[in-house]
Amino acid sequence: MKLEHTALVRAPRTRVWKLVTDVPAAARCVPGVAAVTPSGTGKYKGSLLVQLGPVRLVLDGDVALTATDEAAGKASVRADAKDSRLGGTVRATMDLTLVDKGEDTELRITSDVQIAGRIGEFGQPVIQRKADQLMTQFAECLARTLA
Amino acid sequence: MTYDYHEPETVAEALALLALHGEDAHLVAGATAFTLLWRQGLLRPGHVIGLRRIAALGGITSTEGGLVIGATVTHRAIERAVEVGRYCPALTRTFASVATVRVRNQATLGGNLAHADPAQDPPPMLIALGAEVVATSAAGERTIPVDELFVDVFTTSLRADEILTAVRCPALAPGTRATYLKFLPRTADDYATVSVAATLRLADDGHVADVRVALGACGPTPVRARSVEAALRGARPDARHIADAAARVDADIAPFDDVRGSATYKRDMARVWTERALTELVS
Amino acid sequence: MRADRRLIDVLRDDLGSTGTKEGCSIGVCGACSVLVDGELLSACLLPAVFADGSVVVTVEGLAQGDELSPLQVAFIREGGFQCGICTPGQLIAATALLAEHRRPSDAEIREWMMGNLCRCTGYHGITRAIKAAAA
Amino acid sequence: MTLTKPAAPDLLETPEWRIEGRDKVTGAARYAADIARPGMLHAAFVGSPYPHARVVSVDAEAARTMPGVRAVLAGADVRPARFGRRLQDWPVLAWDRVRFIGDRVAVVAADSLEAAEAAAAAVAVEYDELPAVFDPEAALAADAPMLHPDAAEYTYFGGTRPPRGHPNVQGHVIHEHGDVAVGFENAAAVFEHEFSVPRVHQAYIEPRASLVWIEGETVHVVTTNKAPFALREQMAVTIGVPAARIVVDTPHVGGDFGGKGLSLDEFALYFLARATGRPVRSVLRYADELQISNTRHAARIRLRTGVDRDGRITAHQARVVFDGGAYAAGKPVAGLLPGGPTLTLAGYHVPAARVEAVAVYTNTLPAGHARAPSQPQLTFAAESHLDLIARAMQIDPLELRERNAIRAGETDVDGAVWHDSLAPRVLATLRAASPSGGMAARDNGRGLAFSARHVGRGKTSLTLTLAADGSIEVLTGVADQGGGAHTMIQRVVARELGIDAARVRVRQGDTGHANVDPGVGGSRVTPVAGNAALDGARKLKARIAELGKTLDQAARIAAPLVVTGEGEQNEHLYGVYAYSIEVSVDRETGSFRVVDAVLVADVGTVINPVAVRGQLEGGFVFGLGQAVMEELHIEDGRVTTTNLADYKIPTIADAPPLRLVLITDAPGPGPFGAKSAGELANPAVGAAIANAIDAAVGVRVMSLPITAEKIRSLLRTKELRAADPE
Repeated sequence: MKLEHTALVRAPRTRVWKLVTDVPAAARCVPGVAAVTPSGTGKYKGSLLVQLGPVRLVLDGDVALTATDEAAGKASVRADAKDSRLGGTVRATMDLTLVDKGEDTELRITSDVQIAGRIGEFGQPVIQRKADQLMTQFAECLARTLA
Repeated sequence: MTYDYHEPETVAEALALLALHGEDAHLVAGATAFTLLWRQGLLRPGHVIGLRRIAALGGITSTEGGLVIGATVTHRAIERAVEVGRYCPALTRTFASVATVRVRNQATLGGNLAHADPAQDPPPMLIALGAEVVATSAAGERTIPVDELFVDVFTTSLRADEILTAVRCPALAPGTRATYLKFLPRTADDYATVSVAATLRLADDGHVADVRVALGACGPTPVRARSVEAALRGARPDARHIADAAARVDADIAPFDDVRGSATYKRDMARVWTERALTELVS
Repeated sequence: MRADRRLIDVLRDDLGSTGTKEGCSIGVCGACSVLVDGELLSACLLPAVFADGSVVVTVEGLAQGDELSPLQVAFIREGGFQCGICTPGQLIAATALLAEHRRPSDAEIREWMMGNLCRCTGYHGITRAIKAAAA
Repeated sequence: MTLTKPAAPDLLETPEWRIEGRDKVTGAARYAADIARPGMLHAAFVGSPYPHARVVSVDAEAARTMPGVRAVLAGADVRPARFGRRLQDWPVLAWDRVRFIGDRVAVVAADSLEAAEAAAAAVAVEYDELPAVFDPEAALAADAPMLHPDAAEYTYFGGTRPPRGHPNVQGHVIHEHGDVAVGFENAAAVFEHEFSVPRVHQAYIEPRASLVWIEGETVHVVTTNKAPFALREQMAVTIGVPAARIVVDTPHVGGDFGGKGLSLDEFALYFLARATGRPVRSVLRYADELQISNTRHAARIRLRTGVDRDGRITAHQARVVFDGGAYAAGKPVAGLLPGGPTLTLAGYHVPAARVEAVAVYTNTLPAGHARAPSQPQLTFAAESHLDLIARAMQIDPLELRERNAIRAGETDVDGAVWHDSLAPRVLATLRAASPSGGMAARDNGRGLAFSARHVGRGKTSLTLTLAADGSIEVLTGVADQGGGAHTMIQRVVARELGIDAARVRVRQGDTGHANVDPGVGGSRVTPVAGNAALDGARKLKARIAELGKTLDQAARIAAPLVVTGEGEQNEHLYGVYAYSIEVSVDRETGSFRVVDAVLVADVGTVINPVAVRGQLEGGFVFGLGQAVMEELHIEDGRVTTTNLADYKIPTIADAPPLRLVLITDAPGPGPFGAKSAGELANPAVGAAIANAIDAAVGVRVMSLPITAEKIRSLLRTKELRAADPE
């Protein structure tokens, strides 16, 4: 599923760039993320707790900064996670674009989230909504952190 | 992997178990939704607290024009209760329209509400009736309007230490009419594409004295159509006013795409069925 | 009895009573319909502990010895089944229906039997069978 | 063949008492999932989360040491085992590449299903994702991702695999007859339309189940497969065990509708049984049925037809693109297309035609056979197309069909000359049975659809044994998937011998005991197995006559008297049928209801009246579901309708009234003049409803399913256009 989010951050682009490309720091803006630790150049391990009503998913996986182009203000992040109890997987690719807006920066996030296995059988609209919520909160949190 | 199953006989015992096991506990009444989620492996509590043996949670009582329905009363029992039919025939029809007779024989009112599925039938009707739920904790009871119970998909405003123990339906002012319409374009046994519950009372002069409208399957929670209500309250409910009011439902809802229809179609259908519900109530 | 067993698991796996079938596993298809103290329920949705101490009637319990029930006979005569996988559930549901309405109308049959899916008959034979048994 | 009517009430006119009826109404009938063996293990599979990926590694260590786990196998352990009905292109467990979401990479056998599922979740698989393709047209592009680079290694049964123009082609055929160019030149008008049909599932209520164990040298398979002998041959190649050492036993099959000719689990279960020395059972979760089993092909169908001034077809051209999914394994026919893929105007006289059909690999769940393969897709297109032509030419739709219905001596769309045709008679019967003129209500409309389905072909044999007590046992390899095969055999034998049906028992043997049979499917059972039963009964009669005795006397002195009945039906013949359906449309919502339906069907002599009626009524509601509500939603290769709460099929409350008009006095090639009935009722429902909706409210739905939302959207567009012609 493809999702799009935009947030206006009250900070110059360089500062926003620094935060979004600092994966452990940026990950703190995703609600439910537990310790993110480096596992190689541009690669991290982490876990995410997602609550869908009574259902709690613990997604363990890898996050990698797959592309960065500071001049163009573009970065791509890929996350692959698995709930090993359920055997479900979640894969997300996020393309972030920073656009100068005078003093401020517009943050655009285009993400593609794919959910497979038992988690995926839970109901795609519900999952889509959850993913959408997470991304919204992420964008808002980034904006707040830098404001 | 399994769980310990507890069947307390009083609300106090159930609350004590809930306090003891905290997040590792899950409450069930009819256990329909729980069994599905357990079987899918999506829920793995260590303790399951079954409420069905608690006598205080059963039964339907008529109160001065109103109704109190215990949380563990099944859909089927509500559908068949004479008191419910006397209180509001549309409420009977609402419960009778839930899934199939097998599910209605097992699923309970409390379970239905606590599960917070936005496509379920009873919540919009209960909202339109102005019902409230009783939430009981060690600290005592509090009431939550059904309207305020639902927070998100499968999420309620009940606290972790609370048990939904009953639903109170208030006395309806004389002359109040009610309806529940469920749009099922695919098969007779399906979740609604949209559903509309409404109550309406006309003043002696023919103007709308009171109106409440709520919709199911139109967003992450059942929603109250306050814009529609506002447009109609005090108005003379002719066809044009009803159509205009129904068109305002668009502002109250946030449907999403699913196999039962696109968000665009659901918006259109929310309007059509709101108009139909209101038309039925004034005719 | 393990708490997490569903009634269908106990019937089929523990008791070897395989007449009750599991189809969709989510309470929609009705192949696992059983009567628990006379109430029509889905054995795939019911925790087995809920049936503890109750009388459970499955398709195996419908005939009196070699004597088929009127519904069973009518299902054969009227084409109430083809592949037969949904039949145990159809018969149990129809038995409960006739206990409630001795002579059900078409509308009552449709409303009650809506939860028992059949992919073979197009339901016409099932309706005929129920009406014949009720006559 | 002449059918002489006996003086006594004919057995064929007496409603039958299903041979397996008592078992099915008492719960005694056994289905594959009901069968357990001592020491039996349970299997759970690990499926790919990616639509297309390289399998880098499979780490099963954690899973192997979990409680109750007896074996974990990955692709490398079974390599190069692949399975399939005609083309074995589906790996038992993928070792190098996965091609759809759910494609299996590992399997666990454990003491309980829970233990197996927990271990399957703990298998760690590393994938390297590859570009995926979901659209069949896109898969035919020169630079499309290639799904099967190793196609040359695949086993293809029955000669050489036909050549393919693109590596993503599963099967491709072009049929051409007559001078198409001239036909179009001579046309007064040429019409072109495109239709589409989505993936739908057979949605039998019984999920696939299988149990495999090895006893000495023999591999035993209990399964829901409806073609046990074919499975034995396929399995022999897949697992590398001679067919003679494989015994396939098919108990009652809980619904098939074309889907259960393909097996999925048996092969992996064999490897698990070999690894553990224990019986291993697998029962598919319904969620997996909807995500990984072989469905009906989605299709995009472009039709172009030229007609003269009277609406008579002068030339026809068509291109049909089938989405074959990740594997062609489910298709049993030589061309690796769903059966009858070029019958884009079945039942009509088409003097010149060029029809191209192609099935294409995509990274989605595999497609295979489903009740009347190809026909629901093609009939929806053809009969909508003809209605549109009738509308444009201002010719009554029934009249247009009558003008074009094939007559004896004329050529059909496949270039076949019909020596006899019931098409005009079926249409005339429909005209008589279906009210014309005023509708019951303003937004009601009536639509019709006409088509033809071949009478099944094939060859089988069975044995009849006359016992000393005068009873007869028929041993057959024909499985019971609900159509009533065994009862049909019983009645044919009883009628020919002039004895009470109760004296004839029909026993289904496993592949170790019964004679080879091609399996249930393709409308084959009655004309083929029925002829075998008739032949057996005649041979028995002849033997009794040789003895100069009555049957009972012969039984006492010569029992057991054993004969083999052989049946064959190779004539290319059709049963024709037509619907007239009235719908009532709710303009504001687009929803509609079928208020009347008439089906006229040419079924030949009826052997089982209850069963024939059931096949047609059941086919109608099956067809209705697939026409108006069923659709496997697939997003980026992922099925999102994963249960029967989201993938809806009709309930009893959705079954409309149906009037049946049977034409039974035109004998077919089956016993006593029987034809086939099982696939006559489902294919044309979609077109009849689309035509009825157009007649009712003037909008045309060009794709299945015909949903309320589509109708509403078309009505809205029309209203807007009427309000603002600009």
